[in-house]
Amino acid sequence: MIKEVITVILLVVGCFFFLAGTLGLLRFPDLFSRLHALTKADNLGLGFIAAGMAVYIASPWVAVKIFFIWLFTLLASSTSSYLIARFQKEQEQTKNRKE
Amino acid sequence: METYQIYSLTSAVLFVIGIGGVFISRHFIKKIIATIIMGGGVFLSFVSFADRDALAFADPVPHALVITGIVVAVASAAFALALARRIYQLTEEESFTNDK
Amino acid sequence: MSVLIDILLAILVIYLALQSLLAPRLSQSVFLFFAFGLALALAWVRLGAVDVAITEAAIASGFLGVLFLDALRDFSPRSSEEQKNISTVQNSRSRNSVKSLLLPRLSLVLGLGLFLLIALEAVWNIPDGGGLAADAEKLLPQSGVEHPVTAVLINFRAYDTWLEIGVILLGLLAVFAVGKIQIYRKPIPVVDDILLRQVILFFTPVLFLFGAFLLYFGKTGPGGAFQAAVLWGAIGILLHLGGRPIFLLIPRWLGQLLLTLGLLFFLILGFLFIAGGATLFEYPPAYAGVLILIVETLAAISIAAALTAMFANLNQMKKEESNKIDSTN
Amino acid sequence: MTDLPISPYPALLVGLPILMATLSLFFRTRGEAIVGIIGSLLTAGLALIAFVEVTKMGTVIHILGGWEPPLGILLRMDPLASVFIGMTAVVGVFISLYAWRYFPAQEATNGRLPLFWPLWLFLWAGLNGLFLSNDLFNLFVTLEVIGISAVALAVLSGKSPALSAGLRYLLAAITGSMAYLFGVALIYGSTGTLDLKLLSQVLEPGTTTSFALLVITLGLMIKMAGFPFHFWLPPAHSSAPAPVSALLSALVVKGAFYILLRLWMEVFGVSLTYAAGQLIGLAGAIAVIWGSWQAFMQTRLKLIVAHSSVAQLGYLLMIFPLIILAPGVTADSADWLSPVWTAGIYQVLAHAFAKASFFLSAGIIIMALGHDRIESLRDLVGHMRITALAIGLAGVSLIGLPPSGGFMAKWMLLKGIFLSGQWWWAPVVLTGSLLSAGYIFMLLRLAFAPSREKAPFRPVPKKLEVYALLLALGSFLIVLPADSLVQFLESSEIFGSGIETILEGGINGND
Repeated sequence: MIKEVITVILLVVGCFFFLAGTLGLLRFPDLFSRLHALTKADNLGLGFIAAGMAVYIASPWVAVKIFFIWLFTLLASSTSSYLIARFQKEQEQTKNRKE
Repeated sequence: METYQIYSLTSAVLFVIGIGGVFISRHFIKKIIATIIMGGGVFLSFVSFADRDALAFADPVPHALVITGIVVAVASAAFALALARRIYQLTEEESFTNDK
Repeated sequence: MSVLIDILLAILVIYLALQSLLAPRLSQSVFLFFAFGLALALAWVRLGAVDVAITEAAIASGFLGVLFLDALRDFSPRSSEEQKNISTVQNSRSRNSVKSLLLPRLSLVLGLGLFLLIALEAVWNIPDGGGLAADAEKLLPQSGVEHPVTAVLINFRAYDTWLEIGVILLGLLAVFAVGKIQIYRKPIPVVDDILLRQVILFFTPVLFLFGAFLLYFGKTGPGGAFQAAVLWGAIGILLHLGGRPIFLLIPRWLGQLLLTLGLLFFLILGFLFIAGGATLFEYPPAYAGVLILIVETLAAISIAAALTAMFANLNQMKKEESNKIDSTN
Repeated sequence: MTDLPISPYPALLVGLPILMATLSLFFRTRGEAIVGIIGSLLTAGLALIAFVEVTKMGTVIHILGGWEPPLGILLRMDPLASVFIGMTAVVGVFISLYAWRYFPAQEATNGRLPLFWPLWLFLWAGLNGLFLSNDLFNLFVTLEVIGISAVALAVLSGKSPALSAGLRYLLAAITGSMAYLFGVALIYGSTGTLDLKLLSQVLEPGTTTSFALLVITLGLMIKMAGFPFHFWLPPAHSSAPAPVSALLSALVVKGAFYILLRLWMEVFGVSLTYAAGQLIGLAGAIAVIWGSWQAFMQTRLKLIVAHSSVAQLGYLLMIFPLIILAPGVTADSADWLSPVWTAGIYQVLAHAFAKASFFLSAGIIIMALGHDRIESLRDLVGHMRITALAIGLAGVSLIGLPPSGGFMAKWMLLKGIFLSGQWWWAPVVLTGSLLSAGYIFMLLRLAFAPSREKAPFRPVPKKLEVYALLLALGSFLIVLPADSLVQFLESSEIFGSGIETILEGGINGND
């Protein structure tokens, strides 16, 4: 019973962060702040959901796997958002240089 | 309504959306996407029919057929994409000029 | 409750399919197509087809999505002024033809609607034919593997799978035929970035290991040659994007060997069986398990190489080099 | 089924071309061509050996992997399949020899064409696989092999009209095979088997079967450029390099026709109606008239030939209304079945030979003139006697004048039409012949006309002309063994049979 309650709480918190991240993606004014909202909030949200699933399954082996999933997603999403930001910055710089 | 029925109805809808897309969409890329959607419908129907009798041992044949089918469909879509990009490079056309 | 999830998922799949065709901008179409593939993969999981889900997510959504994304570079870089010109031309054209198009369009939509109704009735009333589960279950012990889907793919219907590996190689040849580039020649300009390089270096062994894991466990559970191949193909694509095009770094013959290995081994093995008095792909039961593992590994290598080469070739289709070729008839 | 003699040839017929195609990839252009031509000759030789084997032993099978259907896949080489395979081998080997000379001769003007040989061998393997296949899903895979390699061959020149036509062709081909596959999904879902033989025993009429029949027929009609779906054929066939046009027209479209025939005859008998046959016959009739008329209106040689393909394929569709019997008519009492089947097989053969010859000749003319506008054909006879003769002979066969294979086909078709009492098809056959006579004689008149100025005919390798002429002669020579060929085919189960319709009225389950 306690297991289920913890799972639900973790999942709800995770969903909240996803919601916040999506809201940021939709409402923030420029690319950098959007990326910021998306990666920060989503990585955290995914972490909570992963934790929730790990608690629910309650097997150390699966928990390790879930942890790795989270870790890889973290790596991939932060790298890609870094690259997007870098690309955007370079574009702005070349634009400024032209003007 | 059983699970398989939901998805088999979905498969028919996807198939028709795909056919419509191939004929109505103008842009090459959208036409190619439409063929993949059509394929998605077809593959969904294979697996949803296989899911009917919820036995312990599910029919593996449709699953294998669908894996084969997906790979084949992707190979032809990649080829279509290469053609579309090449045509665009040569002529700047994004769709067939005389609509079929 | 679970029916509700299925209905929601079904609606989502249909919505994404429609939107990816109706979205006004091409980039939106492509991103919605990604989402469509992932939603469809969830539907496969709901139907208990985990192998298909992995394949769908990896090849149909992942690999093909990457190809589409790469194609966007070609189709989108148009200055806004040109865009405007084109849209005005299109507008004037469509204004002239809107009347003449209305009737055929309307009848097409009506026809599709009617067709949809018949299709829905056909799938709704489908008689239950039972399928081949019983046959597969009975013969599974003789197949050399424990996972029924792998048994069907590599043993019971090995002929289809072999032809399919041929189709992938054929698709690559077809892409070559369009691009006129035999395994790409010059390296692409690279974003030289220490973070990107390090991440690629980190992911290469991880992807390799995960692919090998899927390949090996395809014997007993979901996974197998195709899923592994996409992961290994992803290594090639990442290395290409990180400025290490593998086909350039290895000798030509090795590249060709990698591309054809799976198909050739499968076929020569089959010919040996025929020479031994059996039929094509009739594995001797005692060695079936080992042979299937070898066939799968080599097939995965070849498919991975073909996917990498396909991506690399499409990625190299750049505007500059095409302008030299005469576009007139 | 499985008590039939087992032979390794069916598997080799698919395996060998793919082996050679793969090996040819290891070489650069010249080596690729050498491996390619060796592969073509070996495949053709193998096909002829297999053909002889079938004439001796009757239908042979190959159980792949030793797994019997329904779980496994079985290749079956019956007389009908072996005739199609033999046709592919004979036409294929001439086109290969032509291509062997044609591409190097073109090199100076048009650049090299790498990849022709591996793609063509893949196409050949796909065709052999299709003719041998006995499994609905395997047919889909072979259709895809054929589709991708055919389009890749068609765009080899790399020019934008060819690419555009190729993309249209490819999209049509993918749509067609997906529609086909949807039908297969429904059939598998409702019967649990994919094997054609087993299906014919267990398939029951119903909404699902009818719908499956509808989508499968539509899909295959798209692939064989049947009337409302012919739009992709003329541009694709006319913009390809000459040997490729010949392959596409002579062989590739026949693949879809072959499946359509097999499936209607062997599997869907229970679900077909008399009206369905009439409707598909109507599509064929429109194609005959429309295609011939369009061919008549063209001013470029390759476009004439390509539109003529639409018409000639229409004749093939017109055999369906004759073999689907009206309710109450039994196959034993229908004495027109034998002529109709003979007409069908001769139409396939004669068209393959004549059309291949025609396209190869067009390639020679383009090589000599640099273009194919028909007004420059003036005084062709004076400059290129052999090619003019090839065009003349092929044309005679396309019109259907005696003693060509085309005449045999049309004569038997008319005979079948009158015996069956479906007289309304007769004017279509005659009008089609008249129209094709119109465009062929227009070409010949130009060929004999004296030229006004000194025409700039460039010299062309003699051997190319000879290959085209031999193919044209082939469309006459096939008449000689007619009796023994028909006798041989009659040992095939479906040849000469008709479908006794069970369902009354309605066009339930057709397009």
